[in-house]
Amino acid sequence: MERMTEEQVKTIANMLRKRSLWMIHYCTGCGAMELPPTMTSRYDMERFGLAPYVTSRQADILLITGYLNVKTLRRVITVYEQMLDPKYVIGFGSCALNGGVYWDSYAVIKQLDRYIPADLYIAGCMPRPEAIISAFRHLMELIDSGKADGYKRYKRNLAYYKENQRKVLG
Amino acid sequence: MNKSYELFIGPNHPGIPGNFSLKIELEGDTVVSAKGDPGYLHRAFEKAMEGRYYIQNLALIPRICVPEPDINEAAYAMAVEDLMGVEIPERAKYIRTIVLELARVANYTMWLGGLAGTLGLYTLAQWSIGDRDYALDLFSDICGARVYHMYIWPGGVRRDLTPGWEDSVLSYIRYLKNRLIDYDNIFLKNVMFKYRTKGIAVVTKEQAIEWGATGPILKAAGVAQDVRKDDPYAAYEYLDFEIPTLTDGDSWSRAMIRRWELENSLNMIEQAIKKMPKKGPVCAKMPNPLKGYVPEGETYAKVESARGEHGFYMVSDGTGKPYRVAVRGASHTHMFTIAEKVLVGQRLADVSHTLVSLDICPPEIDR
Amino acid sequence: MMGVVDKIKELDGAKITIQRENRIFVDVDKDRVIGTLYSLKLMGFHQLSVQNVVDRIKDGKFEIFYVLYSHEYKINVIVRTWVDRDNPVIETADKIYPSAHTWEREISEMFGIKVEGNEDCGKPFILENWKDIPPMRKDFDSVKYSSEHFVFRHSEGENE
Amino acid sequence: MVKMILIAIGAPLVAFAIGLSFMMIKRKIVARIQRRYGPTIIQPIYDVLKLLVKEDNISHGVIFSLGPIIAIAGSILAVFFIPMAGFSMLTGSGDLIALLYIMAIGSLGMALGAGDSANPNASIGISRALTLMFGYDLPLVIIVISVALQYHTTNLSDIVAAQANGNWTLWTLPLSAIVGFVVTYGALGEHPFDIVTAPHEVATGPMVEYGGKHLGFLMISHAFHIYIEIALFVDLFLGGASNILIFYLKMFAVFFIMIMFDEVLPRFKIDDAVRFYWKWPTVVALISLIIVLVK
Amino acid sequence: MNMSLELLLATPFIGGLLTYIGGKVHRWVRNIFAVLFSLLTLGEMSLFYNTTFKGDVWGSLFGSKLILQTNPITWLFLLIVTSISLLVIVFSVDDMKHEEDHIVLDSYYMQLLFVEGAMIGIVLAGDLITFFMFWEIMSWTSYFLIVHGGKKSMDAGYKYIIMSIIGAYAMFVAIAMIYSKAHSLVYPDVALVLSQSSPTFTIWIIILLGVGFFVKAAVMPLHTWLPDAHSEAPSPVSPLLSGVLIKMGAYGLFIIFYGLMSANLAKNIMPSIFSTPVLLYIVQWLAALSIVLATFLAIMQEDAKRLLAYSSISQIGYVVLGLATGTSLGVAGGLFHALNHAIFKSLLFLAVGAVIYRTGTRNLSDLGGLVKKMPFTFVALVVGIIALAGVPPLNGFVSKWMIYEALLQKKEVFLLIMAFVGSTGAFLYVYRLVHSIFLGQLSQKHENVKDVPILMQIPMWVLVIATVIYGIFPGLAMDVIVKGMKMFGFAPIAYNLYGFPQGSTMGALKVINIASVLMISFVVAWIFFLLFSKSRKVSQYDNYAAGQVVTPELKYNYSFGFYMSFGRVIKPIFKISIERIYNYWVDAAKIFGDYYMRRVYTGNLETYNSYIVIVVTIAAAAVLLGGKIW
Repeated sequence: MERMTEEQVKTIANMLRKRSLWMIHYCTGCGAMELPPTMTSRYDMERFGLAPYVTSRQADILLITGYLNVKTLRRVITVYEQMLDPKYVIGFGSCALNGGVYWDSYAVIKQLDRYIPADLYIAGCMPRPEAIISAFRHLMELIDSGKADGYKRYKRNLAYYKENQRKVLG
Repeated sequence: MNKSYELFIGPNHPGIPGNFSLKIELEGDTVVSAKGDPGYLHRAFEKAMEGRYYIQNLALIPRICVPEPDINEAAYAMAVEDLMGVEIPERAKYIRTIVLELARVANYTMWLGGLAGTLGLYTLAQWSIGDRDYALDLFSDICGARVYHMYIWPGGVRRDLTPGWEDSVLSYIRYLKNRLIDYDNIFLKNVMFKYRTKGIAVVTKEQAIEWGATGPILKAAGVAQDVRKDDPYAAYEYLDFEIPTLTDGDSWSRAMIRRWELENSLNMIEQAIKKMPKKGPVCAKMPNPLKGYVPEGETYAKVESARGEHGFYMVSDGTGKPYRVAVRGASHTHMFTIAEKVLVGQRLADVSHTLVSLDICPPEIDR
Repeated sequence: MMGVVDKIKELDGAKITIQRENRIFVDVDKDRVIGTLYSLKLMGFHQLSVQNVVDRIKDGKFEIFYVLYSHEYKINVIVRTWVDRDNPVIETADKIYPSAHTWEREISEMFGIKVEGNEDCGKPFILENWKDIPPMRKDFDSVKYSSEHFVFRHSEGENE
Repeated sequence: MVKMILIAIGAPLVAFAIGLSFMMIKRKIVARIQRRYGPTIIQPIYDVLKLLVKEDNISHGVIFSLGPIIAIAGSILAVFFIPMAGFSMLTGSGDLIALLYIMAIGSLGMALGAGDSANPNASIGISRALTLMFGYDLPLVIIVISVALQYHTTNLSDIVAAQANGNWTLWTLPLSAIVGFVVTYGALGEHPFDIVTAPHEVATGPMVEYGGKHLGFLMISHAFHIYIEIALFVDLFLGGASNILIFYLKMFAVFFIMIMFDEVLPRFKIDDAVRFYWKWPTVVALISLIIVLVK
Repeated sequence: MNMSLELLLATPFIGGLLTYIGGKVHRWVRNIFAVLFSLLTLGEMSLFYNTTFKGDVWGSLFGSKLILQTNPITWLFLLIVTSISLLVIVFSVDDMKHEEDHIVLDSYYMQLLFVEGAMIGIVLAGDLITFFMFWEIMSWTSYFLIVHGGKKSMDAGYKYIIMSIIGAYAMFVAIAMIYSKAHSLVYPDVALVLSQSSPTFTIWIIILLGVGFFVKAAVMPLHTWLPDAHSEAPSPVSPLLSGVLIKMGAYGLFIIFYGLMSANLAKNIMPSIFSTPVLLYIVQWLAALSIVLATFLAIMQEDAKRLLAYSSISQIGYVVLGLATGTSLGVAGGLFHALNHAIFKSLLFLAVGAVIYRTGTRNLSDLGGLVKKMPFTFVALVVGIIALAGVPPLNGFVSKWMIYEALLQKKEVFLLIMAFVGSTGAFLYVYRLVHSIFLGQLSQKHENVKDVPILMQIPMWVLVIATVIYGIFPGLAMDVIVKGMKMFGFAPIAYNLYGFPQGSTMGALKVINIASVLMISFVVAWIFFLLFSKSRKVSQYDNYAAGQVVTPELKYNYSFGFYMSFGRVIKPIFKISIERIYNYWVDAAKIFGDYYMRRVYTGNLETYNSYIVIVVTIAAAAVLLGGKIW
């Protein structure tokens, strides 16, 4: 009985979470260019309860909008660790996925999920607003089914992530 | 006595236009020193370009400046054409002009939204960025991409315009001109807007020249300098346009300059569409990009971006890859030489507004 | 307009190449570059568009160029000078062109060129915690560095 | 007695519901002004509940956590002192003058909490909030005095009763009502007085370190705050109401007109805001006060 | 009964001397003596609760009888004097421990007790000579107390004593004028003379006496000595100065307004505005200006004690404003505010003193984040500032509310607006105080700060409890005040233990309801808060810094120029600084005075003490034997 209620609470919580996703106002790369259109009148992502919020404490989603420079990675990790559970990470574009056109650059990291756990990637360079919104919808489904557990993975495999981060950041 | 304290504006801060960090030291609410901290968007373009063929670099260069990528393509193409001695066809010149001006329109509408946002008027931000989106639709009609077009390339443009595109452009211009009246009413004619921007972040004529300002900052200070007039490229020499100037050099003047330029650009597109040869090649005959070598030499190609002079200094050693490409973004000077000095003595409330008013574009700085 | 070109031609120890009607290359010795820049500024070349470096590794030299522009004459003058790769030291131009200050910070970081008189050079600017040789030098292999420091994604599958 | 307890429990809940409904409506209307579709109407409820069920919450200390709690407690307290559609729990225990101070309890508690977050952004935000409060308090006090003198009482219930039969203060003291309307903007932190939380300047100011349930509490207290400010305006100038529906409609009318203006105005700078309040609203309020005195 | 008034007056003086002598034996003897005697004074004082006693002749001078008297109003002031003195002395025991020189300390305690005795004398005085004599003793002993604070305090003390002397001369002239007419200085005789003399004479007397009291009460424009003196004095002395000493000015004003000059008299000899005699109306305006301008100045201060000092000017403005209204409610409000201000201002000065004791600085921008290190002091300070800001349910609110209601009834709206502005302005500076000291980032050098020792905490706790009790049960104080005011011919006001029913006021007040509802809603909100998942405590360096990392080296604390933007708004008001003009005068006086005064004031404390003792002894002898000599 008790277990059941706990389960139910979780379901309700997830239902609420997916309906109100606040993303942090951090443009890590050029993918952020397609966020203003997504936010504003034409695509209006507020329809889905998504809104930009300023500080790391207030937000639920961290958008890695495009490539991640080593110098930025340090800040992204700080921001990610300051965010409150449950928190989700979306990798934007091919650069976050595998380095993209910057495959040979000395400054850009190649795989986001070695450093912080990504719940979702959006393909393309750069992803169109439609793709971004569809990714958000997908994330909502993941949250609903409890599969968006990047923050749990981060806690579980903290040593792995820290090791990778240390290697790059020195 | 600890008089001052430090505050970070950015990278994770709405007051910074992009991924950039500004460390300001304040006393009370007055800035006593400002230090920009770039590098958050450093992707080593200049290094990467040395390792790729000229044609491959086309995929990289639009990403140097995200809000207005086309200027990079144009400057790069012009540099390569200059080294190879290629003259591009008439129709390509006009198409380039239209695309560049459309990109400028897209940039200015976005900028207007940004400025309104820093002053707390989110309604205009919503409107103007929404209207900008229709310009991106036009781009996607001709090249399939909204933001990174890779449409202008050495020798001309990549492919001809889609049929009926001119009409869509013209109807967009009509639409936007109507909307501009609304923008003016809500924002630029707003008493509060004047209140917030008059006398803020003043760059006088002497300072602007001494510090090497370009673009709207220089025009707002009273120097009529514009690469499109002084060193015409594409089809600008055939078009009739004025360079607006004001003398105050404050934030209000810069906003007004940009507002006029926005209207100028719309008029120029109309003119260009009218004057453009209806038929003809859009690309000069170019050698096979993988085999064709660019002759040895160096050149400096510059275009007028929304922020000022945007230049490519290109050195070729006669092989298929550029030996060295140095990019000159207007924001580089505007940020470190102008903004850091202008911000001193400003109020905290004006910091982000000053940055947007000077139109700092971080990717251009970091490259 | 010709007047200013003539004046440029009279600059001491300068090799003048007129590439186009409004683009002039001025090649000078390392010692003369500040003087040349100063004379050019007096002539009306107020704007330093870009200052950067080309690594002429075959000659063992760094080529430092300053792209200047005059609002009055609408002419670009590109001043070039060369320093040894082994001991790259230049003198700062930020007293003449304030915007040179930041360009010099950048080139000193990216090429390891020492700029005398610019106290900010040597402080981290764009890069952070950089331990390798300056990255924009020709002998720095970006691909090698990146494959050593970063892990590429090879095929599908998570890394955990 | 039972009725008393019911009112005691019900009044804050109704106030919260009204405030929340305004938050909902506001987002929708603002979206429409901005040519957007806007969020679902109950979006603020999702937001608050989501914040409350966050798994992880951070605190910088006891005072940090107490801030939102005091904010809510102070708001609930103020609710009891404002006659709500005929019910007025405690208007006999504190009058209009006391209410002005009671309304400050929540803000001051919140200020203490935000100060404890050890963030200069929060400190600047509070410095601005208090300065703004000082700014709008001057005209507010003047209009409160003129209303009190008009009806020879500082008891809000009596003031509401005196306005029965459509004899609203709005008609008798139109100048004061206008000033009251302008003051409500500042008190609610609507544009152009959203200086306190200005994201582009101080990164949401006092709320900068608040997240999770703390932020949820702050949103709840904001709902109360909307109710308090507008209900006070309605009671002072629009004659209160005898039933809750009319009361709500009156409040809604005031709120609706407010949003219509606020979305087309950029933000003031803080000292300009104070100068503004000490210039025109004060002068107009003084004129109105002198009219009352002479009458 | 007769003896006990004199005993009450003598106890602190005797205690002072014994303390001084005890100091020669051991420091603990001295400390215990000091505490014991002030406790004894408090005990004796409490016997007079609800007692009225007129005319106890204890000597005579120049043919005028010297009289001690008591009534509920004097009891109120006695309560302020004796209780705060006791708490200050208890606080001093630990706070002044760092002082190495035991002579300094011995004389310090003696002076404290002497000041207490002098103030008791002022309050008990039934004639102007007694009043003036103790007034002078108070001025001089408090001057010596101020100069304990070190080099800077010498200048502050100079300013203080020069202005005091000016005030005293004015007073002396007035007393001489009265004496020349009446040949008796007992209050009823004086009142009789005033009512029979020409209006010009009466007004002159009032003005001259008023200047003396205005200086002491620091009403603008005679306030300039206060910020320096109160901030430079040693931290335990500041509460005595700010909480108690300036109340003597208020008491003096009360005596001349309502003791020497009946309400009818004032109305007869001068025109009235808003049914207030014009002189009182001017006093009201001066008080209101004090409130507003001092509030503005307090907002701009960077020094904790200076901030509190300016706030004292502003708060004493409320007292004077209330006293000068002339209505029962207003005067009662003024008197009550005098009590409340004594309580919360002493509390604030003690709390700030505790912070100074631990950190060694009172510069607001050097402090910050101490809430984690000094929680008790924090609570004390917060209670103090809430009371000061006049937020219910603490005591400052009730008395301010009474003053507002009184002004509203009289339709003195402009004064009311100014009083309100001062009170909202108080939010600004009190928040600045608590924020800069206790909130924000903890500086690294204060890593090891602890809370103050228990002996310093006890006085604060006592005051905290008093603040709450007088806030929730204003009736306790009103019992005394209303009864006392009846003797001065005021109509009684309706009140009960918890506040005021509607009737004599324009609105009703029942503080207990506010307090209990606030408490209940707080508990409800807290329980609701606890329902959700627990919070995890993070360090102050784990903080939003736009993505950057906060390090201890980073100056990440906003404190200096907290209201700089507001300062820009009010700047035009302060273009003409009153203080600058005064400073010029004081400097001139100093140059003149230095030459002569250095001969007398050697800078040696022993010498000073002997002066005080000699003066007090001569005065006492003169008075006791006076009748026989003259």
